Amino acid sequence: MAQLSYREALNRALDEEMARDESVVLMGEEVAEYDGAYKVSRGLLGKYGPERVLDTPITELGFTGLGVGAAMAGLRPVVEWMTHNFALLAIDQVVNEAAKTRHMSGGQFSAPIVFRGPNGPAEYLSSQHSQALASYWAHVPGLKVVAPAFPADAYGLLKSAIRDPDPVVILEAEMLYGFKGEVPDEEFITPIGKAAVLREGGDVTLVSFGKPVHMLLSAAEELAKLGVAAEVIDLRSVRPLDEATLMASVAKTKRAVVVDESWPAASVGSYVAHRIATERFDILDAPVEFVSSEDVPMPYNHALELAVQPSVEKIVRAAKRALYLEAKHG
Amino acid sequence: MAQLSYREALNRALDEEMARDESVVLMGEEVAEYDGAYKVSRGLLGKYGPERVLDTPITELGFTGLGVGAAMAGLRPVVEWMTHNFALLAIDQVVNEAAKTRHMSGGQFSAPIVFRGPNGPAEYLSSQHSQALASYWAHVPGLKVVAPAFPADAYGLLKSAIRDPDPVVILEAEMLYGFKGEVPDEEFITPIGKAAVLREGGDVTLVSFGKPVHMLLSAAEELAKLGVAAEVIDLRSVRPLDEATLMASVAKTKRAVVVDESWPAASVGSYVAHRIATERFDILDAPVEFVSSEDVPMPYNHALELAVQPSVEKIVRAAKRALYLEAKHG
Amino acid sequence: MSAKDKELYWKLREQMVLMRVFEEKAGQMYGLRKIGGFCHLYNGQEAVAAGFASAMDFSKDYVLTGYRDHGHALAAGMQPKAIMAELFGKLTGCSRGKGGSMHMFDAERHFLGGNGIVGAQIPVATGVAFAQKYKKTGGATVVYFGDGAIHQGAFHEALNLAKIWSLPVVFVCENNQWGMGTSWKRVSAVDDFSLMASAYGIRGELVDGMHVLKVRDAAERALADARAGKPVLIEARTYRYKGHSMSDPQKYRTREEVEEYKKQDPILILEDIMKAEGAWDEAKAAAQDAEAERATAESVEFAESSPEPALGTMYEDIYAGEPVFMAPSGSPAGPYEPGRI
Amino acid sequence: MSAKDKELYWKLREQMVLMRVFEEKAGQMYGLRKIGGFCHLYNGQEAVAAGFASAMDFSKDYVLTGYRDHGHALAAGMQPKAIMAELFGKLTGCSRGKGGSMHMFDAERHFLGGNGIVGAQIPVATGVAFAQKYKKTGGATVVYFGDGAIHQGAFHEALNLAKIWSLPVVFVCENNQWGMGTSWKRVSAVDDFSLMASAYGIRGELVDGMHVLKVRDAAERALADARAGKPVLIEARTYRYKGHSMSDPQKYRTREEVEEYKKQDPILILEDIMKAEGAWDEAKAAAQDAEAERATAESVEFAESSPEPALGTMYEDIYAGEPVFMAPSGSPAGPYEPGRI
Ligand SMILES: Cc1ncc(C[n+]2csc(CCOP(=O)(O)OP(=O)(O)O)c2C)c(N)n1
Ligand SMILES: Cc1ncc(C[n+]2csc(CCOP(=O)(O)OP(=O)(O)O)c2C)c(N)n1
Ligand SMILES: [Mg+2]
Ligand SMILES: [Mg+2]
Repeated sequence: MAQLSYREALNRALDEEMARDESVVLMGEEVAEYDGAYKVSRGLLGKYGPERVLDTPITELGFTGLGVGAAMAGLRPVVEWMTHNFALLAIDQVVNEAAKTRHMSGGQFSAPIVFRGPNGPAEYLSSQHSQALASYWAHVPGLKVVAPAFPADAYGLLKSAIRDPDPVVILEAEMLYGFKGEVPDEEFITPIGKAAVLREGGDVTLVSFGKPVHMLLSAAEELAKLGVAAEVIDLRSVRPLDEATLMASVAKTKRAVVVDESWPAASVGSYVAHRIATERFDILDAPVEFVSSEDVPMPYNHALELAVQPSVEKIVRAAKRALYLEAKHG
Repeated sequence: MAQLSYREALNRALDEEMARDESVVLMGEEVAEYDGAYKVSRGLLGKYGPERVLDTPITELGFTGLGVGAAMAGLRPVVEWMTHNFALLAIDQVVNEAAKTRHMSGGQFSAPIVFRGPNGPAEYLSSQHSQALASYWAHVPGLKVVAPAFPADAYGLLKSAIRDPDPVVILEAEMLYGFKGEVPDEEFITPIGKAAVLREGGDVTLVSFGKPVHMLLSAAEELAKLGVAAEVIDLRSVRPLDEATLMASVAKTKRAVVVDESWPAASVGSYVAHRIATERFDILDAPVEFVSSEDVPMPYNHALELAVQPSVEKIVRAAKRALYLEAKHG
Repeated sequence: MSAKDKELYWKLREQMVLMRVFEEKAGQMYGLRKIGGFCHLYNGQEAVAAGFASAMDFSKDYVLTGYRDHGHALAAGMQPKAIMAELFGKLTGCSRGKGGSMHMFDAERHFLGGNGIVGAQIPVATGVAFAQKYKKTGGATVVYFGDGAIHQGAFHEALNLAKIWSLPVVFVCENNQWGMGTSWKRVSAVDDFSLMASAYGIRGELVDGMHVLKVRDAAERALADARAGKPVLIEARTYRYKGHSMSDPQKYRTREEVEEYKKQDPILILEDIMKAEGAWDEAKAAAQDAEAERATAESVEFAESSPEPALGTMYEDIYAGEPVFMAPSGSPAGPYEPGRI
Repeated sequence: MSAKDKELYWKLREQMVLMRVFEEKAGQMYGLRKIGGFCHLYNGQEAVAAGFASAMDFSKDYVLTGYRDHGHALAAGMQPKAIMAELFGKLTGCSRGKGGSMHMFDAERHFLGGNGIVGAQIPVATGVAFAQKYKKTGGATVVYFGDGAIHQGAFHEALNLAKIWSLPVVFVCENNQWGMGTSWKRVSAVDDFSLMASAYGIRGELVDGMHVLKVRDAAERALADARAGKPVLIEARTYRYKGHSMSDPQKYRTREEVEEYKKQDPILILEDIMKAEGAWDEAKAAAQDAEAERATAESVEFAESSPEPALGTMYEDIYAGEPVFMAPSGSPAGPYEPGRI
């Protein structure tokens, strides 16, 4: 089993899928000659040529829409957004075209396309470049939305996404591109819509998706030192949501901490917290704790930007509140 | 006290504010010579002239951004989006510019601008024209977001919004433009961030914003026939949220039904339901019920589009579930 | 004149008459509340759709347009029945009652909609052309949009992309001189849109959109260029007779202005040419008119007698395979089951 | 030559030298990790900012640009201290440590940023010009953007708006020939952006962006036009010496290409002119250089010794008056209080 970085895992998935299926093309800003702003597409131009790996002008709306049309006409485009922040310029083409093509045409057309790129804060980038926009995609029927936290899932979910007959949005994390993990050598796909239980425990369920999943694991370690057995769930897919796995866990632990690095209101995290509170009302021993980023635009100053985001410390404290080991806002 | 339609109330607010403050300008598609696609700006061109009431080309991104710049340079622009659906093309200028101007400039600049237009489903418009997009604005710090359900609030909130030093998004409802209600003759403003208790009752709290508020009132009538006293809360403002009023009500009723005409995931409604479940965990007698639109793009067929949305019947059934008068999915 | 030309004339007339008759009927049905919402009629602009369609090869070419799509759908060869049933919101409609007036689609006829977002179809069409080039189909894509839509950023981004990637696409601005209640002159920096082509290094051409033969000529030239990897921008100067949609009182223009344009009606212009060139046949014309009336009446009957979609169909045509909806729902169509994914 | 011309030359040189020295220092500080994130240096392009600024009247004119904004901020007369402190993320920075490299602002100097979204400043600037016209200030707005940004829809929409409403705005495309690692030629349909002006019925002009006097002349003409309600599009052909940002290995171009352009360095070109015209003074030049070094060193000292913002400042500069945040928070800065609105 190879140790691959998240970046390499995505690259391997792209490479394999492009080799497997001629209809897969990759387009976006800097994906070809520059190997991608974050080097996810390294080497693909050389391998598949400029017809299949295309540098676009800076026209998020235009090339996203172009991808949708190409998908309707039979290709399997992978559109890279340099970051999800810039995809706000393209959101109309995702929400009003890609997500609705099948519906508006009464099932005659579809848009099997993948939109991907880094989402969420990196470092020292201030407010326009540090937004976690999962909720904008999770809100919308017609889309599927995944957020891998590990190289193996990055690989398996990207392959699934490319083969999926519907539009799929992938939330990657810049801070994870260099993160290494085991990826089986043999080919596999990770099904969209299945959560992963990363650690079992009976005392409290910690749940998140994407980058903060790593904080959950550290928090679980911290909690173990206190004698608390945390179950850690990586949603992997935020649309659809694997409620079966989630609810089974909370049925056991009776306590949950939901973590989402986005702003709190109208977020995926608050939705998940709501769902748990509703479905597990009868057995919850404490309110579902929700740790989000602060409700503020991201500051540039590094100490501030770290304080704005979820942290292992905040998660541990939330878990302790759920276990009544700490006062409400202690 | 005059009976004004919601449309007339908005028009009166615009008229008064333009008369009061020379820096208020109105721009958008068809707002001038056509009197507005929904006639909200009727007569204003004649009264204030083409320098202050401007028909824009169909360039949502462009004229929204232009409004932001004009606000930064000292004007008080009111930007009308013909509908919020089309504002998806402009969302970058709202989220990345208007909402962050004060922050990114360390408080030196601000964008006192109002973005307004109809939001949510009207009738027979299919999926691109029938979206309730409150969550896209409610998610974002730096914005304020209001959703009047009555002519008096439409008037009072629009006046507040125009005078507000920060960017405000107004969610109007096409189906309410003709709705008539009392609006005091003397000038007043409705503060942003204050909910209204429309009906008092001790058995269950019904809460929503915008158009579905009217369904809450009908549902409360239905429930009264069953001997159930429902308290009806009109949030009016979804950002900020008047948690004080909301939590006080649920402290009393111990039961809540949240209604939101948007899709369920990552919605304002699910956030409100989550907040109630968290803050009133100790005293809730039943899970917070959440009635949203179906998680589907809106179909054109009228029977289908009605079935997709919240209804009085669905709200009554949800309230009955909260009161254990009906089985879980009866 | 050749028999082939004659045949072409009659074919063009047949299409334009069908569009005209169909739209009149759609307007009536709207009045009877059989059709709801926004309904944008194509009357006056028929020469554009007919002229282009006659130059296209629908076995490999594609067409996309905006919400004013009935005429283009008919020109692509779609069945009046499927269009009218869609307008009625019936299950037998081309989009199963999901789309309505603004969202006609037909996979077989290579008709990719029908789009309600002004200008959104322009990048999408450019992507269709991308796929055509990629797959070396030899086909081209024709995309229509209005004088209002041309100001959208989507136009600018798409034309640049089409040029740098040499895509087989023809951009057709149907300048009917009004974007809702706004005269194109009030919101446009230039008074000839075909001049904008120079900003993208492509060929631009202004064509009389009321003259179907001129449109056809321009379409043939443009399609030939497009197939050779040279995108083209056409402005077809035309006029819309009806209100923007059915709910438009049209206070922004005079009756005289409309009447003036009706004197240059595209069907009349073609008939005059046919008469001048000796291709006219009164009986044949009457038969064509009757056939258009018949097909349209049949479409109404079909729509009328077609079934309403069951409520459960609201969950269909969203995802392929097993649906994957987010809770809660609890609709009349059946409650959401947690874990149903 | 006149004393006034001489003074101008020295003023232009002073500004360009300060930009150059400041950027070199910013690059060093980045290397020392005093500055983080994206840091886009302006080296090579100084003539554009200096030439335009010299023609502007900052008592009434405004300027907006993208993320490559240090040079423009200095040209607008912003204090090196405030800029460097912002780069260090300090409370004394012009944006209180909230904005960093991409978001310099100065209300007094009419410098409206600093924008991280490629092209977004173009409509915003058009709105500033709208306010200027509305308030009859007599001022104009200059907005800079790159060869990459020109393809954004925002450009297209804004230029049309500026023309139809006769706004006092000068659109300056700083064509430094690279958009990150992409040569402008690969993604542009035209090879002279000033030609795009014709799509908006406005005047376009291509100017040598390495020649500060030519830039100044073009700026004076453009500003005069703009003040008369005629927006103008300028392409300033220039070159960036450094990587796109500090993290760019620049594999997409050769060292020779960069060296070639450095031979036409804007500061050298101006100095040659000064020498040819007898306006040169070695000692004065040395004094200018020394002053630039001193001001830059001072800015570093200032930034270094300035306080970090307290964590609680994260809640400041978001709303006027009482903050209105959404729960939950529970941050180190103090927990969220439900009802705190
Ligand atoms: C993005 C967007 N903005 C606004 C609208 C509302 N709208 C529908 S049609 C229309 C006018 C379009 O005019 P034009 O492009 O000339 O097309 P025509 O109706 O004349 O065929 C407008 C503003 C919309 N549907 N989409
Ligand atoms: C909307 C958007 N898309 C992409 C980016 C990422 N990005 C930052 S700078 C840049 C290149 C811009 O090139 P150009 O406009 O030529 O300006 P230059 O950097 O040369 O000054 C890109 C793609 C962004 N910041 N915003
Ligand atoms: Mg038109
Ligand atoms: Mg550049």
